Amino acid sequence: MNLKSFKFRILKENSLQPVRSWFCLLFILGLFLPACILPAGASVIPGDSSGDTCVSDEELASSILSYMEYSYLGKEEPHLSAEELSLAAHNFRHIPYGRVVIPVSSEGDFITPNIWYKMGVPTGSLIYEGLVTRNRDGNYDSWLAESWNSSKDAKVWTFRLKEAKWQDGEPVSSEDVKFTHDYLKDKKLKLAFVLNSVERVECPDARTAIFYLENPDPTFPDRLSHSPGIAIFPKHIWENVENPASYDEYASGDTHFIGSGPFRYKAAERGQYFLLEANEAYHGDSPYVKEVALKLIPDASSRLFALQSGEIDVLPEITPVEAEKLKGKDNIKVYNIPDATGYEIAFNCELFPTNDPLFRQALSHAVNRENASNTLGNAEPTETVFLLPDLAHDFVNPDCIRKYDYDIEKTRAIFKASDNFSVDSDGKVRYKNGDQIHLKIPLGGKAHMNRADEKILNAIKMDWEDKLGFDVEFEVVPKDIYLEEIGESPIFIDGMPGTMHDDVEDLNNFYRSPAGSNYYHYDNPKYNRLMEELKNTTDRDKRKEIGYRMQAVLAEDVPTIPVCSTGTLVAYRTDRFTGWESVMPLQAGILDKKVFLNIKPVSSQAS
Amino acid sequence: MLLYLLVALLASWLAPYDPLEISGSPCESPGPDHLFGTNDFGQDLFSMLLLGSRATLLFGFLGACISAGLGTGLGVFSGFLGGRTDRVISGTLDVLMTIPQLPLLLVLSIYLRPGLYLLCGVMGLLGSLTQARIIRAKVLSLSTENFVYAAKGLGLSDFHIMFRYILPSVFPLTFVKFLFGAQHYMLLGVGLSFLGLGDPEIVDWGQMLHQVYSGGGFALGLWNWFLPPCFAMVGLSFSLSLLGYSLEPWLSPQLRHEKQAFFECD
Amino acid sequence: MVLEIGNRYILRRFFSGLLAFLLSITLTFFLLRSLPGDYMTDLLLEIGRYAPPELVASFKHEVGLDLPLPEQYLLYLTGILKGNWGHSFEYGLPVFSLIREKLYWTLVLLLPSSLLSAGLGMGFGAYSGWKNGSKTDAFLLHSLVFVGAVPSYCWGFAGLFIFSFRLGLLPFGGYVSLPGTEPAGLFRHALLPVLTLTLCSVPGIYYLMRNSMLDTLGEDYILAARARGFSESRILFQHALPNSILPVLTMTSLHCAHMLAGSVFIETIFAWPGLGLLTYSALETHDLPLLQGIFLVDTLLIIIANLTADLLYPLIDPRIRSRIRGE
Amino acid sequence: MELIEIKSLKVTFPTEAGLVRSVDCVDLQLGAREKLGLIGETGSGKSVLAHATLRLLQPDALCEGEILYQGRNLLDCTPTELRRLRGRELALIPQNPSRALNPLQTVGKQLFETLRQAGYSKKEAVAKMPELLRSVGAIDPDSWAKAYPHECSGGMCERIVIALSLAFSPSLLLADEPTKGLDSLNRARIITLLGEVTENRALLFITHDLEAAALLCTRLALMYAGELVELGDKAAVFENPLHPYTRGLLFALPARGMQPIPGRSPPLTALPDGCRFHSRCPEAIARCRSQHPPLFDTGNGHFCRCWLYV
Repeated sequence: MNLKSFKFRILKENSLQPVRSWFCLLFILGLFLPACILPAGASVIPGDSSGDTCVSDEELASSILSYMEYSYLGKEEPHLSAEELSLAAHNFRHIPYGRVVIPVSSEGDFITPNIWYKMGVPTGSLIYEGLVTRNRDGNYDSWLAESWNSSKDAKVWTFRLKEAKWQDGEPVSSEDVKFTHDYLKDKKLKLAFVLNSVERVECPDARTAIFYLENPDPTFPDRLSHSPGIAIFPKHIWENVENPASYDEYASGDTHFIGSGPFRYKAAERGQYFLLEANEAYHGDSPYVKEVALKLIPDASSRLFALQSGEIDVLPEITPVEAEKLKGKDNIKVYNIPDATGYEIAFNCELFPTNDPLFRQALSHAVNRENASNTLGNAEPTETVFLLPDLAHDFVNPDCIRKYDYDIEKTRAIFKASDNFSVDSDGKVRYKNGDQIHLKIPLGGKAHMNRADEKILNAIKMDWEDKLGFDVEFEVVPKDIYLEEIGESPIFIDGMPGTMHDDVEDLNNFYRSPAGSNYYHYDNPKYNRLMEELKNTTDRDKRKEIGYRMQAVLAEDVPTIPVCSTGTLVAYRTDRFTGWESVMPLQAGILDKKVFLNIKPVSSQAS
Repeated sequence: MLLYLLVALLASWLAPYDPLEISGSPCESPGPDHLFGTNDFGQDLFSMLLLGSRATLLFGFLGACISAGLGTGLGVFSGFLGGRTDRVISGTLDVLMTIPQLPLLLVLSIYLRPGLYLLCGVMGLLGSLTQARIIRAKVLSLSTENFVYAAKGLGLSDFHIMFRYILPSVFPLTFVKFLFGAQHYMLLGVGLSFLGLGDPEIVDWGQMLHQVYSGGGFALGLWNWFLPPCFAMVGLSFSLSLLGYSLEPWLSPQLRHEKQAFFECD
Repeated sequence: MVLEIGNRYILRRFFSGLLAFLLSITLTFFLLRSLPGDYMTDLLLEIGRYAPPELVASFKHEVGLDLPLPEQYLLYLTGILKGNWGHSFEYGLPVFSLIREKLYWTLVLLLPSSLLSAGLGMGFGAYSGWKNGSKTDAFLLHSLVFVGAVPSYCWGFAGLFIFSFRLGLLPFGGYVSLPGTEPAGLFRHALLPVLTLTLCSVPGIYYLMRNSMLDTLGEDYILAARARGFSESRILFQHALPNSILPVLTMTSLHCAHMLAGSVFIETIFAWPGLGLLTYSALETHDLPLLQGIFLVDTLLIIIANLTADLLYPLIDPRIRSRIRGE
Repeated sequence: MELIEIKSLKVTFPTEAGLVRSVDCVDLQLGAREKLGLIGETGSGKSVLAHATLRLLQPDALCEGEILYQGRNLLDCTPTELRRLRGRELALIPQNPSRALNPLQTVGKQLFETLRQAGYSKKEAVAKMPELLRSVGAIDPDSWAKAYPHECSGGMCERIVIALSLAFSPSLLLADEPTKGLDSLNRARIITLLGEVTENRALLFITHDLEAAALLCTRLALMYAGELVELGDKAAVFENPLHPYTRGLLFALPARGMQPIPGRSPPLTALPDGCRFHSRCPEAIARCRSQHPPLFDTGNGHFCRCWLYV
């Protein structure tokens, strides 16, 4: 019955020609095409009305010169407008001027002192300050602390504070330091583990704070200054906060974000922007820029658009591909902050076949670091050292550098000499019984940005498979079980945590305490003894000497093969602010006090 | 449509490279070696596009299959048997339908760390709820029709009636819903991968878009990287929905009586 | 009016809504807790190798992750009834107030765009159905099928690219500009995301409306009205439109509730700090309590939309009204 | 002069299955106050004829021929002219009365609107409504007016539809199967009602109900597969049916032995050559198969389309 009525069911849709639908499609696309062909109109930099455009010192000098020439010699008119001259004067006389806009990718990146769940105040915070801060020379800069020293056994650390003021006018006192310590521990905040070794803090006077440690700790300033570092909080505000877990600083009225840093809170719109202004009462040199705006742009593409259109002035943490493509654009410059983050091929020294030191040594020669770094685009090859020379400086044992250069022949030679392996005529390495060497390497899923580890492994895999005849297989492992997975894998790639390789103390990574284990399942009694010795040594030269010996042991055992260290690529607009490259922050991207104290507005000749 | 299916089937022969293999240097421009150039990883985009069609199509069609099949089954059962079965099933459907789909999918895709098939299954399951409702309504109206009474009068078993009489009548509707479902799920699947929640090992267009987008290819104007998956997806989705829309009036009962009144065919 | 519909009907609807809500609470709770991988592992990855076990334990205790599952469930349930939806791991703020704040901004987008899309979709759909077979109808149908075939984020990009980047007409996203920059009001900020959302939901409503219109036009009372010599516009506005809007209305209210979920893409692209963006960041950080909260709010909104539709329907359709009364 | 004159009317619909010839060369005249019964089985083109008369067909329907209403060709009228004629002069009582009422408006509202359309002022319309409802047999007009269509029974709906068509006091009433689906009691009432209300009007009564037609009409026209096959006075047709189809219909009546006509009517897209009834005709001759019979005048205004009456 239905079939018959089907026949009569004619509908008008069917009479529509299919051609017309394509016409519609073209029509819609046609609407957008003109807009795509038109030149980008957004090259005008917004915000000039508020006086962002400035001149540099040189320009000021030359303009004054030409003005003098005009006045005294009757020559041509000066080039600069009155406004530009006044801006130049601002720079010259160090009066804060202009606003720099930086994108942040998530709300968490706003400098909120949410000390309960987050890692604490970032060391790069512009509002809050710690006692000391580490610099790239392996030394410390003073921050809130004017000077510091330790007792001979490195158990008592005394900090002498600067004469600083909180941004609400209260003086910074040693009570605040003590309060910060007590507060973190009393409220069992996440950050408390940094201060675990501190027994108590004493304040003999308003500007002296003394930390008493349970064990000697020659690197205590290191602990305080980074990963993640401790910032000092104003006691008079935080002592009223019972439960930091639900303390909402945005809603706290006049006591918004009171710190002691070079910038102070000006305005904020939750989830939109965070605006800071120069703190004129700062105890150090006040910044050249008047305002710093952190703007939330969660989307990577939007960030790039914003940089190109001048909405933002600087874009940190871009990918190498983005850097490559941005280099050609007008008014945009890209630079690399060599970083303490790196990648290594780590071994599990207990599992077969990586429990054989010869195997590890042999593979160390088979890593083409040059190649691997190139695939990343922002990386520098690091030779077989377990501390980064860039950061650890003279703590690096010179004998260990270039010990394992890239040489497949050497690899083959080591394998040939080994009892467990054989090398056939093609140069392929086999187990003694003729089996192929099979390596399964876990990859951390999408956990790692830009899949850098995958790129590195891909570069190395070719050598290992083609030249050595291994069978290398990657296994993508979800982020949350990755840690378990690498515990059971003989070979894995590891991102060297930032600033972990800058001090001999960090060689602790390879130490096996009587109770615990380490990442590499590495256990060398000689090394462990050296480590214990190091922990009880405070003398710098002695520590260096022990460090050398430890590195020598490691170079022999090769629990890991450092491959390369990466940097943070930053793009900035050249027509807005200058001085980005004058300071290379140690970590935390460019959101570093030192960077923002150094940048200056530039003049834009075009305007 | 057919072209897409063909490409998906023949992808492995057509593709010049393994899509995951790094076959060139990063971000090459289109050229004879790499038809659409390479991505930031050095993988061949043309091969990725071809092989990506597989996962994308599979996602759409599998999801739609599950939702259409399950939904039809449930709907027919519930609508035809009536009584308590119906009340239980439709009550459950009502309650389950209020659970928002996309958020649940997002949550699941994070926590199930899913294979393609699992996600398809969940999507299909959720989609089958709506489908079941539509089919049930249709079956309800069908069961009052004379031919069903007649069949009942003949003493045919319920199952026989369901399979021989009801199922063929609802099939056109199911088919149209299947087409729309396929489009919907395809877009959804691509959307999930686009958010970076897909299976990292399986290449699909959503993942390609995700890579372009998070890799900045879009903002930097790398058209060869961005446009092919975009156009492929839009084209497929457009053709699917056109097919669905043009078939719908033919197959669905909704617009029937427009002219029927005049011809009075019984 | 309410009494006229019948209390039993309302009660039953309400009860089924409540049931659905409870179900989704239970579902999410057990699903999320029983699956491998919880927040702690992520946290450990973040802290690296430093965090001592006692800190982890105290953290777990603080969040209540160390209790047995049924107990956690009970705590959670009572908490939700009390308005305590837990604390976000990532933000450290109570989930409830966090969501409430974000919901406001989402609604700022959602309300105008759902009104717009309902209006446009119904308008176009009615016109298209009324002029069935005409060139305008064909044009509308095909254009909107195409619009609907393109995913929302593609339209988002296109809009961002053209209007913000190329033409520089509209701001890049967010709802406020930095103080002191160009005077871009909320309207200019919201324009693009609202338009994009609208663009993506118009085709669905349009197609429903068009079908419904075609259906209605085939009805006898339209013919009868014509036979009585009513003018065309009168037939359209008095007979065809009210009757064809009915079935679309319920679908539209649901559609709008589902737009909420769809705003994940749009809000991420336009940096609009609403629920969608919150969902996205909660997903990225595996923020369990927050995800659950968002999921609950989504469910709640859909239930409310459902209820509204259910209650609205008998108010406008006398047939349903008397059926309910008959029950 | 005749009130309405249909001259060789042809209605065709283009479909994918081919051209549907719903109405094929129909000639009919109807005088003022004349009551004509149009009889035929489902699909014979009766309703199409009625709708064609009011020009209510789909725009893609092709109408040829002439429909003269008081000398004016309706097929040449502009839409505005048509609108003035519809309701006022020519009123339709559609099929399925329950579906011919807007389900969202009360009966009273619809009646009110129609009365307003007929030119009454608001006050007049309100006053006229109960009167009109009473005239179609409502005992309690107020409660009728408050009811929604779905709350009314089939007979009630039918009455309301009749009331709606009477609102204008038209000169011709086209009743499209008003007795369809009613029980015998209601059927009788409706027929009586129709008889009453058309006392001063012409009526085109479309039905497949021979008995109802016999009660109400003075002349009968029989349609088969889009054609008129017999036309004549009631008495003549009933007592002396000429066409085998008419005879078949009469014998199918319960009172006359209930013998069904074998076979089915042909599809309108593929009409057979020759007489369209020949395959089912017990008296078919060779000529019926090949040649299409014209309408023969057998005298006394009795026409028949059959080769038996050459």
